[in-house]
Amino acid sequence: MNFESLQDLYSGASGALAPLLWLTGGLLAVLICDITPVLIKLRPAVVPAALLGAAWSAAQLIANPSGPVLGGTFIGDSQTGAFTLIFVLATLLAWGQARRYYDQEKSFIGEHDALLITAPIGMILMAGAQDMIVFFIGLELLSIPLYCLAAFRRTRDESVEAGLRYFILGAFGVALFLMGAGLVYTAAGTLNIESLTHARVALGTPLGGMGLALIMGSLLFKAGVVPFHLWVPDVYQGSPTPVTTLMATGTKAAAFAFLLRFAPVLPPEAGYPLGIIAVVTLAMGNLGALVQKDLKRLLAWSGIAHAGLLLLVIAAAVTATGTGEQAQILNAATSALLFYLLAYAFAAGGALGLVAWMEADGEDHTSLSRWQGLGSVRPGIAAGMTLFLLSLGGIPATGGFLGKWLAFSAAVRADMLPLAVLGALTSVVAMGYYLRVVITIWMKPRPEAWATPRIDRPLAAFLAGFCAAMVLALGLLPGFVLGPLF
Amino acid sequence: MNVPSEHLLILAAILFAIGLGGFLLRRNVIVVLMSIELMLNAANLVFLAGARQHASESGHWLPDGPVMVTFVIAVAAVEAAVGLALVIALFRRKQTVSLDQLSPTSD
Amino acid sequence: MPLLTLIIFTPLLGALLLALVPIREVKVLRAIALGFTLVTTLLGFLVWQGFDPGEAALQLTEVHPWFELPGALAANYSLGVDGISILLVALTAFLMPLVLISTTQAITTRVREFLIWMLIMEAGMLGVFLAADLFLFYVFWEVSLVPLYFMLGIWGGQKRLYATLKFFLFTLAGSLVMLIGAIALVYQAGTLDIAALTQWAGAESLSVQGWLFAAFALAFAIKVPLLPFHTWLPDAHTEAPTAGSVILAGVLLKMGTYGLLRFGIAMFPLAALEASTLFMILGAAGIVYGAFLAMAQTDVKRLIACSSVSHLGFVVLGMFALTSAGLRGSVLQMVNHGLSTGLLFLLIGMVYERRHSRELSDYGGIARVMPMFAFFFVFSVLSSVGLPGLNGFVGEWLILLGAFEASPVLTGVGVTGVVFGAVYLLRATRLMLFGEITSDQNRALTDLTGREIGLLTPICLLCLVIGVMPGPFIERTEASLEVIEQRLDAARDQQAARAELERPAVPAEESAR
Amino acid sequence: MDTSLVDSGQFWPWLIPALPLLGALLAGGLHFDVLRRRKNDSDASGAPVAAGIAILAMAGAFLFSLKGFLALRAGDGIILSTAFDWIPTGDFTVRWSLMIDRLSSLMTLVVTGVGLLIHIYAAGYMKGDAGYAKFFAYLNLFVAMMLMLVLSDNMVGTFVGWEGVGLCSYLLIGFWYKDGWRAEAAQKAFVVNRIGDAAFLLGMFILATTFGSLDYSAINGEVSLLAQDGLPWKLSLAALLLFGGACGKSAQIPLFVWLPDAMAGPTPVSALIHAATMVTSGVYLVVRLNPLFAGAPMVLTLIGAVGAATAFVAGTSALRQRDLKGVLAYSTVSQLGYMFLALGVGAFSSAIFHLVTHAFFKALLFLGAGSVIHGMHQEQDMHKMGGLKSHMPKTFITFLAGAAALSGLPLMSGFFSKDEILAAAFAGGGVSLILWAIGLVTAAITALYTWRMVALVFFGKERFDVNSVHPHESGSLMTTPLFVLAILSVAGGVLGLPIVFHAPHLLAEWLAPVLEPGKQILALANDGHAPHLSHLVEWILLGLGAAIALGCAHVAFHAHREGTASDLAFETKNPELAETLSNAWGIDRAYKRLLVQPIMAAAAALSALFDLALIDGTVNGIGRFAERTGHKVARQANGHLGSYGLIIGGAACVLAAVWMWIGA
Repeated sequence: MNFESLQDLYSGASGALAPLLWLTGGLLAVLICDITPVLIKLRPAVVPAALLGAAWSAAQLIANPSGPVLGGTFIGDSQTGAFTLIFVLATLLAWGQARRYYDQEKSFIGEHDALLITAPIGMILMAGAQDMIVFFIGLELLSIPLYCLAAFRRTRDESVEAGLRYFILGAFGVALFLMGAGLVYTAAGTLNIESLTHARVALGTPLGGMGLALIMGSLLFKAGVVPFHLWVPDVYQGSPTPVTTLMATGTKAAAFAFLLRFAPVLPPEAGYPLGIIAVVTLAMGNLGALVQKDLKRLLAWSGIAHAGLLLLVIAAAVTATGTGEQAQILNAATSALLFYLLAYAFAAGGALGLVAWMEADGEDHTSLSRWQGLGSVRPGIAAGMTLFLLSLGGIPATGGFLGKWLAFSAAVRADMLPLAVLGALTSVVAMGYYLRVVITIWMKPRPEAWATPRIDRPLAAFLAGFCAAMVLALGLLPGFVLGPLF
Repeated sequence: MNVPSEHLLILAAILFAIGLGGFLLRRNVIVVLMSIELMLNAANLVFLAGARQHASESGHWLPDGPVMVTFVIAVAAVEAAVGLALVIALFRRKQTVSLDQLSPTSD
Repeated sequence: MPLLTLIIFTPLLGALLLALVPIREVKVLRAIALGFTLVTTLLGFLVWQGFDPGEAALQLTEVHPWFELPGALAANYSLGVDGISILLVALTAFLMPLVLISTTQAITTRVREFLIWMLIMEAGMLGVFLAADLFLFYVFWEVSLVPLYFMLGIWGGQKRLYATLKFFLFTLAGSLVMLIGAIALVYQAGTLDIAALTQWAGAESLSVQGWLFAAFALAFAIKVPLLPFHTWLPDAHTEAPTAGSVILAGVLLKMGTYGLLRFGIAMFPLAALEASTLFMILGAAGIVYGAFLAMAQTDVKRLIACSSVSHLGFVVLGMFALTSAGLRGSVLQMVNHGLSTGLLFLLIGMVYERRHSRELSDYGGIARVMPMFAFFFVFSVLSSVGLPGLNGFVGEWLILLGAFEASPVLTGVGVTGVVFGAVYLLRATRLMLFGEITSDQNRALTDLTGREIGLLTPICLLCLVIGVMPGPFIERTEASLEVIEQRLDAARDQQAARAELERPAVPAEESAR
Repeated sequence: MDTSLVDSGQFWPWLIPALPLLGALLAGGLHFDVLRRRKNDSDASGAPVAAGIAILAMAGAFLFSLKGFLALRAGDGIILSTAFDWIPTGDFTVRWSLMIDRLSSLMTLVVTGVGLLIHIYAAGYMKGDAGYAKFFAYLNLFVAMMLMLVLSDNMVGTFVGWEGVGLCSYLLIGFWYKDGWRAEAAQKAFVVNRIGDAAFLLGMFILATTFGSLDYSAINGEVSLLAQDGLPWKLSLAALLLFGGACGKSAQIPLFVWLPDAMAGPTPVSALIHAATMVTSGVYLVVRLNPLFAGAPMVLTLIGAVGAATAFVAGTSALRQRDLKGVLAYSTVSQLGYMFLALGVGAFSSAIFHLVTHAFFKALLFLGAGSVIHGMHQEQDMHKMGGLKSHMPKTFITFLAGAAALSGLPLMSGFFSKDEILAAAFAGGGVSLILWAIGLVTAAITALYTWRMVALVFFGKERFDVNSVHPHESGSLMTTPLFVLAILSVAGGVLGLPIVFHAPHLLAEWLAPVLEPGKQILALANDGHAPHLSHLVEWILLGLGAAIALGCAHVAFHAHREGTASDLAFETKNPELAETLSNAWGIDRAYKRLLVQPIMAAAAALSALFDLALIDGTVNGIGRFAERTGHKVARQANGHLGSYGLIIGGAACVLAAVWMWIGA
């Protein structure tokens, strides 16, 4: 036991590790409240309180970044802080959506919340990891609760199967990662990312190269990038919608957060191939989404496409490794990723939130055809959905556009023009299906026989309104986000 | 007896390949879980082989590999638990543990 | 007074108000919307008055820091109007209330939504013309797509869903290529200010200008639309509700030609010189092609849509002649086309409301029962075919004169458009208005109402004024266009110098042999 | 020539076109007022007021034209009146500016004078028509545009009138638009004219880019300077293109096909637009730009050839028309051909002379024909007339005067003007001699068809149902103009008596300052001296002309005075020839088959095959392709973990391989 790291732990409580501590505390509190009849009434307040606390301390972290802690295995810089905010947001949205979502599993909501609040702990560890071990722990802390959450509606086939699929493929991905990490370790003799950055020669050996490839494979799997994307539609569709929200917004963010940390380890030559993968992902994700009839599955495929664009940013960062512009482009990539993920979290989270909200009126509301003509009876929800979809499609005046701008500018600045153009053109396909949803909602008549959906969910309404406001704010007045971050 | 590190790596590769083969080819969830365990352990072997090799090359002990192995073992246990729970849930719904019996998803 | 901000935000404010007021009375809603557009018109008039024709740079500018993009790029909320945009701003402000009035009979379902979209649309279009910051421009550029998308999709005709999707995606494809071009441009130049970008780009070499020009020009060419990117237009026009068609023809398409001028020619003069022949060919081909398409149509709305392709071919032909007359003519013709084609769409809309058919064969002889309609229709047709004394002639004449300086042969091709234009429009006129009335439905048609006459008359008067006294209009564009001409001249010198450099190389090579 | 014109600072010249324009607006307003009242079943008698307004406007315009004429006679050189700038092109500015010089003054007198008479006539002719006020609005608008055409001091202004008269022609041909064929004729007239207009535009652009101005004074001045060393080819091209424009408006081969159809309009329209004024604007244009054309001898030769060919073809067609107005229409085309023949041999003043006399007698003939048709209840077939001289004596007498002038009977106005043209052609020598020969033959033909017409209409037996048709003489509103025009037709010749009469050629002297530059340029080409005929030759030519006219008139009159027998005999003997002739040698039909139909078919094919199938098909194909690919892509995510694992494992291997390849 090293005395220094204990001190770190102590001082980190008000610094780098504070968000983690808030969440861990929240986890404990949930568990305690759940089994203590006196405190059970407090349970609903615990998760948001812990999340807000974490958010607050993350904001502190952005303002006053701290250096590496825990013996250099974790870094609580502003990047970690910013990603933490996204994770907290994702969890908060998922938590909010989960209220009154489960009918048969109502009695297990305590377990649900405990699992839910564990996930961001893992995410934060991934985002701040400076060491493969920490990343691995984070990954598992994120994945295992999600396996359970995906299968949370255990009386439903699709939920259980989603959990199982996610679990089996996830475990497989972990195995790939570990094998890769082992090979890298064997080649370079370290698992520390900072040290790996300088071990270019060792990583250039076949052993190191294969190791890197396996690690990248598993990371891309987690991010849902082609050709590791096939689990995404199944799992997103089958999981309970709040869990889908968490996966779409949180898991993806965490995977890319670590990819960003990991990018300098990769050789610059890997940048262009990664870019090609990114564009293929963009294309396939969008094409896959084009033919979907289920909203959640559609959003899943579109999520794959978004992962493609984010990978393009990573590729840009990789290309710049070792060049004179590295710092600039890395900076551009970081800001692009953060902003994009933030905007995506609000838009996708908002859209899935509306789906979850509508599911209260009937579970078949995940099917697109059930939304037909909704604009005429529930214009608010319809307008919200439209706004979220436009943001996902990257139409200006929404956060999605600025995200797109930043992402492509990272690619353009890394001299990946052809890829940027191709990638941009895939957005046409994307708008094709987003607009199809809009058409269904606004431009097709609502069958007379259909009753007006019940929408008595103040929390869902609040969250949707919040997301919509933020999507617009990010699009129109992005200064409040861009300013503190960069 | 001094086993060369390469041998350990080759052994790990064989184990990993067996695990991979089982994962890809077998349809029984239990067997698939076992295959994954095998792959994890192959990875563990690589970590330890790496640690040993570096210790002998540089003369001092690098804790990263063994520490990682410790975590992997712990995590593998958790995964097994969660995995089996999911298998039970599946079995309750479908009276089968065959992956082929999962419902097709694409339309 | 921040005039330009007011003119953009007045309609937006109106839209917001309409979205929020708990009033359900359609008449009141319409009145609110009309009120806001009228205020906008008034503001437009103030802009027109406050505009100094002698000043070439942006005027009435407003600059406020907006936010900073990573890479130390300051995106500003900055607006300004110059000779390139003043006419289009005025046109937009002028047309909108009239278009709104035209919808009182046509749009009866989901009126509130419709009005909101109309107002957002107005703000978007004005924003496109007034933005002095590239980021802001792009935002408005794409935002203005959305309202039309809804107007088409909700209040459109039979094939509206197909048409609206096609319109949106086709345009978007071009815009996205422009987006990448814009990103590359701003990060190289290190600014988002359009004037500064223009300065920067003008000094760059042809290879740099070339592909940036291509990226921008593609987006605008689709919007114009230039041959062969035109197929979204007939569908969109045909399916759109009247108001949508009018706005589409009147203003939205001009965003393309406006962009070509401001971002194509003004920003990349070297590249524009290189591309001028190509664009003139496309323009001339578009004139003939659009005319031929129009001749083959049986749906009158589609016919006029095809005629737009032809007319905008004129604009491009004149613009890329890169001569003073051509530039003046093309800027003026943007307005002219907006007015005359807008008129035609309004009229078709009016008769459609009565008869519910767009097929030419369903009409015939209605001049007898609708003499007022016939008068306005013939007037609009004449304005559209460029009868001297009306607006279309001045623009077309300047365009052809300017184009003639650059390429007599292509002008010869373009001039055939004058003939073909008469062919298809007069054919439509004859089939609709003249001959015996054969069906009872047509016999029962009622002539234009006072409201309709009232909304057509201002446009017709403006057509006449521009036709007889285009001075005040051209005058306002001159200073800005002269700057562009100077830049083009400088680029021509550069081109000549380069040719000079290359020339001695050839004999030297030969002597070496 | 003084090219630096100074604005007179006077505004009244603008009143000449403005008064009819105002009249048009007022009459148009009245028309809508009448329509409104009629709908409300209230008093709709406002219409005659419109005629009054229109006639007053015409009278005013005529008076101001006279004022201009008198001012010029009093010694003013040129009266220039600029209103305001019109189009600033960046290089030069086109202004709204009028110029009264000797040529335009003469033209305004003809236009307003003949126009006034026709207005008066029309007030009677159109009585009872539903569109009475509208008719006068159009008619006044036409006159305004025609005046703009002749008065403008620059080509763009002329073009305003040029297209403006085309528009009015369109509106008036299609005046009774209820009949589809009339509307079609109107459309045809407009479109064919537009073909010429397109050429006009291009010619104008050449001049504008060459001289940097479109003012006539500037162009003519510069051309005169340039002509010393021969004009550059592009100016010849400009002349050719402008002649193309003239062909459209003045109905010359190849663009004459619209004029016979234009007879669909009310007869006063035919008289005013399609005989006296609009169709002569091509001649006016050439004369206006006489230095340019004089400097382009090739073009001039072409003009002469086209004129001669047109004169001949149209003349022969007129021979076989049964429609009274058809005869006059083809006759007009033929006579216009004469004018172009004159231009072609450089006899600019002769062309104008014939223009003026033709305006008189052809207007007269049309109005007379209108009177006949009016009296015959809209019957136009000459085979169904006959013996009308007793029913309509006034019309008959005046018509006779017109016919005499048209056929060139001695001492009639047409005699002198036609003879002058033929003499000029003869004097030109060389190629011109061929033109002269054709002209002479055409003169014979003219006499033939004219007197065939007179005989068929007014002589012989009545070939209509006397019980149902009661021909009657028209009212004095209509006959008075006939008499005025008849006097002019008979006596118009005094304007230009031949040299051998030893009387001053008034017209030539009047126009001399305008025509001088062209004359000089022509003289330059002929080594400094103009072609000249001896008095003896002139006398012989005059005699020849007189003899041919009289002889042919006699033959034709006697062949047809007994009825339709000789017509029918010809038709049965030469059915194909008769058919060809009556259809203007089948040119119109050939256009339809070779141009119109192919273009329409091409348009349809382009729209269906190229645009919809290829271009749009590509666009939609991309969409469909995306959707098909989408299905394929989406189908991979089928839920089979085995295949997922395989893909993931395989991809990882590929990734590793690529990676190592990069590393290497």
